Amino acid sequence: MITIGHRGASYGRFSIKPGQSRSLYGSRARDYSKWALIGVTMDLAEYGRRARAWLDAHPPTGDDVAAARSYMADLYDAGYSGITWPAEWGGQGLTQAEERAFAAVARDYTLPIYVFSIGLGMCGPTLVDLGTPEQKTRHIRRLLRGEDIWCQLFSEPGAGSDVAALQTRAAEDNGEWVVNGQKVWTSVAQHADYGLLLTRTDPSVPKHRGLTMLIVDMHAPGVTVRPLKDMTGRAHFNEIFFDDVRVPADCVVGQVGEGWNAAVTTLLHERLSISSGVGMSGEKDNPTSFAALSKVADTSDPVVRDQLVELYIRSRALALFNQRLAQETKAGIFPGARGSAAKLLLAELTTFSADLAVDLVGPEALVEGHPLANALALSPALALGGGTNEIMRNIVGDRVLNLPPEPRVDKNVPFNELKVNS
Amino acid sequence: MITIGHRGASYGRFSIKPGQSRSLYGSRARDYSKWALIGVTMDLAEYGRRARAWLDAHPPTGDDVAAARSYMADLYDAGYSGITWPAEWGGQGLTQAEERAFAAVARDYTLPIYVFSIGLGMCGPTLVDLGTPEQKTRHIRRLLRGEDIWCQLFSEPGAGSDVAALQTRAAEDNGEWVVNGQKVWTSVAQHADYGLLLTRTDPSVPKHRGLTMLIVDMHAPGVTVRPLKDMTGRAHFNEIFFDDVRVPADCVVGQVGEGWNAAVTTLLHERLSISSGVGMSGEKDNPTSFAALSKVADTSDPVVRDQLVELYIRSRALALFNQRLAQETKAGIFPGARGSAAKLLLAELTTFSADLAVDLVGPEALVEGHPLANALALSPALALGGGTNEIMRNIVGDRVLNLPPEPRVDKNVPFNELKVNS
Amino acid sequence: MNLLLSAEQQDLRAAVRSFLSNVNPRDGYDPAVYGRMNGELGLAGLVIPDEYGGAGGGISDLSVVLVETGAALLPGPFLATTLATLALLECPDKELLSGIAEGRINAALAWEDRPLVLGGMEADVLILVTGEPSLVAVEGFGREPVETIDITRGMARVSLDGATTRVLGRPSDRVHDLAMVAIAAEQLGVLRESLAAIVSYAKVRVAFGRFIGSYQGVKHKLADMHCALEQAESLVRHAAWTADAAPDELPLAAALAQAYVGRACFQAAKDSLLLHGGIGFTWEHDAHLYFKRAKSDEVLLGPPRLHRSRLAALLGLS
Amino acid sequence: MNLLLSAEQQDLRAAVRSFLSNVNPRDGYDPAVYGRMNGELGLAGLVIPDEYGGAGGGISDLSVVLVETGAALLPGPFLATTLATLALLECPDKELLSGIAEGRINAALAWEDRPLVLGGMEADVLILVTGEPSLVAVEGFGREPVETIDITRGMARVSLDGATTRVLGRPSDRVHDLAMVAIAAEQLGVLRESLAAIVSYAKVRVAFGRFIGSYQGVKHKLADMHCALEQAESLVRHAAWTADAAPDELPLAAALAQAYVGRACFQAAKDSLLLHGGIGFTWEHDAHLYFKRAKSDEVLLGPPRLHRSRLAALLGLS
Repeated sequence: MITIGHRGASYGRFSIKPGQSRSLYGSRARDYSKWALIGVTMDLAEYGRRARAWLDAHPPTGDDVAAARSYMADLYDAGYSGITWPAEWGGQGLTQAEERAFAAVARDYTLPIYVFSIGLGMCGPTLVDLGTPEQKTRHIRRLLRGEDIWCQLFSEPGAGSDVAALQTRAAEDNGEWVVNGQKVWTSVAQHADYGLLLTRTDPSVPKHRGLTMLIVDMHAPGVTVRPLKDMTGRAHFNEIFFDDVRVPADCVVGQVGEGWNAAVTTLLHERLSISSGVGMSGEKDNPTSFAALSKVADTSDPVVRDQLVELYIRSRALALFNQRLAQETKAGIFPGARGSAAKLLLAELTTFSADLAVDLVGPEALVEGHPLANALALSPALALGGGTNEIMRNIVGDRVLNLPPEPRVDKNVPFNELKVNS
Repeated sequence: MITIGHRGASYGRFSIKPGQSRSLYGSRARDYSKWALIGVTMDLAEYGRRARAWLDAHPPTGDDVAAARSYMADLYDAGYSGITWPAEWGGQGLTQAEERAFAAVARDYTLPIYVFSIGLGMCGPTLVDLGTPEQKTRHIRRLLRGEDIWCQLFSEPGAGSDVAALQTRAAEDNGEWVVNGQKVWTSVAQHADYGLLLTRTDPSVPKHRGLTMLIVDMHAPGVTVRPLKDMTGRAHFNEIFFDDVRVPADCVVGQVGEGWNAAVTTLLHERLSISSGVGMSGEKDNPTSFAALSKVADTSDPVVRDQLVELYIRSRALALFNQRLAQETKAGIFPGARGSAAKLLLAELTTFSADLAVDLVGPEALVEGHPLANALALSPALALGGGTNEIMRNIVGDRVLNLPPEPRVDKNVPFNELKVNS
Repeated sequence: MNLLLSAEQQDLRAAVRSFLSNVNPRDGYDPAVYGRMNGELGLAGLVIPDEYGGAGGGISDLSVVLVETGAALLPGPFLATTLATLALLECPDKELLSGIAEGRINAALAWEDRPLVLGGMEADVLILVTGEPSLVAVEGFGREPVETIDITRGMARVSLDGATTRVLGRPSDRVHDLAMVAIAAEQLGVLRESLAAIVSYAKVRVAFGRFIGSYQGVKHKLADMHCALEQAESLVRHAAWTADAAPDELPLAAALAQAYVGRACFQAAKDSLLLHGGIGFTWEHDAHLYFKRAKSDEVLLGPPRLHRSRLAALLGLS
Repeated sequence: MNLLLSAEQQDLRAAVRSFLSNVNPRDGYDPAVYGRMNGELGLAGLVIPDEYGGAGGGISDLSVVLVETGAALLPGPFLATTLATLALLECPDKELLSGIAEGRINAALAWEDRPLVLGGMEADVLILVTGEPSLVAVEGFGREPVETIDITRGMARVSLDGATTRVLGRPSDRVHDLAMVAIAAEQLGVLRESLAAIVSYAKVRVAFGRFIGSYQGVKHKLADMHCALEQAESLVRHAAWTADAAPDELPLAAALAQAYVGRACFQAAKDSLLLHGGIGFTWEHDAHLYFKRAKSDEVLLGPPRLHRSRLAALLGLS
């Protein structure tokens, strides 16, 4: 896990709280069944020492995108980007062991590689899983070297929780796809070179069956990126408008009409990428943490102490749950949908602690510039992004507890006969 | 409102907490549109004074059923039973004003009339609404005089929240109905002379359409009443078994096949009867009340004080809500489904306060015989009876907030093709 | 006890609601709007006695208005001037009260130990509660604007250096109690509108082919919010009634209202925002304005635990 | 830190679970069952060192067992003897420990100022924590049975008049900490089974033509219960691990586990009962047994606020 150097970091389809960490290499780091355990034996302690030496010797030179690209290229050239990714496409082809050794060291540093997080965590892994050899050759190495920045284009104003209700159309024309529509909640789109775009290519079949995933060149004519101001007063995300954007036929990821399966792959990587970071680190910069609030609250009041204890209990309960998931993962037990429980708990802890923090500090906490003012305004983000709390509860109920499904009214109805948002 | 003299009082389809009060005359007391405001003018203060004098002069003579019958007869003969019920069938035909004047006085007494509460609160009002003239003549006066005890027979083991899924069959045979099946959660059935019984007379139509309500003689051959031991270790309710019980044709309430409408009428009276009593009185005997717990808890601990304050806040918030509903009702504003909000809040307050009470008092509270041990074991009752908390939330959502309905899978399917509990 | 609105109060509510229907919370303080509000509707003078040019209304009347200004997130110093007015009623000052009633004077209520003052930038005069306790009218005070998360109305950091002060009298605790009732009334409005907004949205927003309000995950939360609203409304009516008709009961009723309604209001605003999904997180949507007003109001007189410990004291727990 | 079960612990769990699958919580204390449990499975001696005839297991092993005995609502004095054993480990007594390991002796842990003793009727010996602090073995004490809402196991009101006492040593706080961990492990089992019961029921019970588990009103509550279970399980594993491997961290971990798991367990048992509907309120159904065990366990060492204030102290808040 590496803490990304970006205040109020956001990624994926939505934002996360500051101090949140995530795996630099997305879910690859935990995918034992595919690339790992190749049998490389080496001195891990030595590997970690060398990584530390390298990181010490290469402090970030700036926090703009150009500096990030340059840093990422150096990181790649030093062998620390894509550690477990297949060597065939530009990864290092090493094992979990090295990945973990590097992560353990890197936790002490703040790497300026935020803009690459969507590519590394979601888009890259999806291409590795589903891309054509040409697509992998074209993109993976450049992605790992920071030459290309990627974003993910799924959510729409009318399709949030219900991603498959999306309305962005891609129509065939002369062997190309012509895309029209709007996406939203897109992180790093303003810097992105490529996007993984989910489109509707057949509205006459039920909604999950008429989708196709495309690789879109974000510099193509007709692509407009507009920052989306959120309730913090800042723009952590973008809206993207597609106006007759032409996409070559060889940019389809997976099969035409199989976009939903491709999206599920991407979202699985997103969720792993989130849950792997949940509660694991970054607490030291969090103004709503128990440690931070214990310093500023009036602990002479026993009721305040009790409130702080509640925060401590919830924080530790979640942190230990995450550690257990991490230990299970290391031991080869895949967390699956249980990661959604961790994400739900973190979302609730985040709103709870921001609320409590303001109560403890009082009106001064709400003055612009106070860390808690920002923390409060950002606190709903995790409960909305990457699946709302309600969606998480559905996932836990359906996939962990195997409860009977909700009756679905939208399963077998052609999309163009379905009730959707306008 | 009159507090009924029965510890751990229970009624209707389910139980309520001790100290709960209810209207002696069910929802009639609030039904302005029909019988009230007939224009009788009299000195209400004098009416109240006379009632007090009568109540002072007639202390209960025992707490068995015979004494209750005798007391009820006296109450009726004195003119204090069925105050607003139509004179035509044996009521007093007076107005809300007298009813309220009597209720205000009667609140200071504990009347031993618990066994009549289902008849007075639910069965009687249903008969007045839907019964034939013969049925009213036969039953209403006897009911008001305490000559007959009534119970209500709707719920079944496989049909709780979903009453209309009931499976008790009534089949026509030689101009009579032959009833087979089982009912449950029936208060006072062990003393009852009559029951309002909901049966399925046509399983080939959707479930709400094949029901019929019958008046059943509880002394008829084939009726077996068995006490149902609940989690308090006592039997507040009964199970009733019907084994080829024959019911004459003139005992149908309303129309054959229209039993659901009749049941809705009854349940409406039940709900009004409950919500009218909610939080209004009886707190003095409640061991989980703020007043009671303030005396026994260690209030030197500020955290305990804060917990007691939470209890106080919730109790007062609900009590004031109930008072507002009562004032609105007096002013002619019918509470409707908002009463379900009050019932839900009381159910939650009841479980909350019993839980808190035990925490405040400690292990001694759980010793058999301690008032809190009983209060804790009884605390779930209100969240289950008269509609679970989930049903209450549906009602508030659907009927107060007018939210869109859940899709119904059971609306148009013939009952005998429907998924039901076995 | 009376927990119902009179016919006059219902008319008042309708008039205020209609007036406020054109107010946008993002427009900031608009003296022209306040001019009409205090002129046509006479809201600034609502609780000011006739002799000072007011309407001589009660706290129950005022709370009807504050519920509506809260629901509309009326920007500007209305609440601030109202709180100052309520303090002035304790130590009446003809000049100030008539000025407020006429809409000429904006005022703000301040406590000696709290430098952040709601409405401090717009205030012509500060009504200061000192530790003595004294109520002091302060003019010519220093101030600088303080931006908070609540963009609909500002605060100021004030300094009394070089200010002109005039002692108005010795106020009772009623100043604080009435402030609690007034803020609870505003919070009730914020709660009501937060619920109304998400109820409306739940009836039109579709997910998975159904209106989201048909899902129990949403419906049951909204039902709980409705329960909170019913209780909050009852508590505010009760507290206002005690202020008018049973002053001995006011301290308990005011602390009770503030303790319950403040929490319930923020919870409702938060849940409303969350149930809106992503759109609720955008700047353009109003959900965050309610969320931020709710939190600002909740801590305005101090955090909830203070109201709760006051309740404990009033209830004789110790 | 290790939060996972070893292969041996998984085998132990399977063995205990299998053994307990035939135990009915309503059957009361059955010495024959205990004989087999302590014989075949050696549970009474699990954490007793080899030298006293035990298996020399750790608290992590014990907690695996207690989760299962909790889930099965094992009747009788198993927890009581376990708590006494944990205390004896602090001031070892060969005779008592070997007797317990062999299954010959039932013991119960008592505190000087608490006359209600879990397992007091079945206990051959009381292990008493006095204020000195001393750990004292007490025999020949007076006792009378106390029925509580938890019918699956009894308490006694004990009196020390005329009892034989023998001071075993000076115990540390670890006695209390280990008791907290042991009870938290049992609570975890009660929580797990409460959830499992309602999950099963929600898959077969029909209302309005659908399985009730398909309603979000039910599903989301069960999801929240699952979240609580995951956290509770992590906290219990962690506390047990500290007892075995990081004793300095035990006090905090134990108070943390008890504070969280006790609450979560009762909430789960209550929600499980409520979501069963009417059937959950009947005597015949087991839901109330879990509900009552959960509440009994929660206050056994004192109400939750005590664990929380202990946490506050351990965290240096003041």
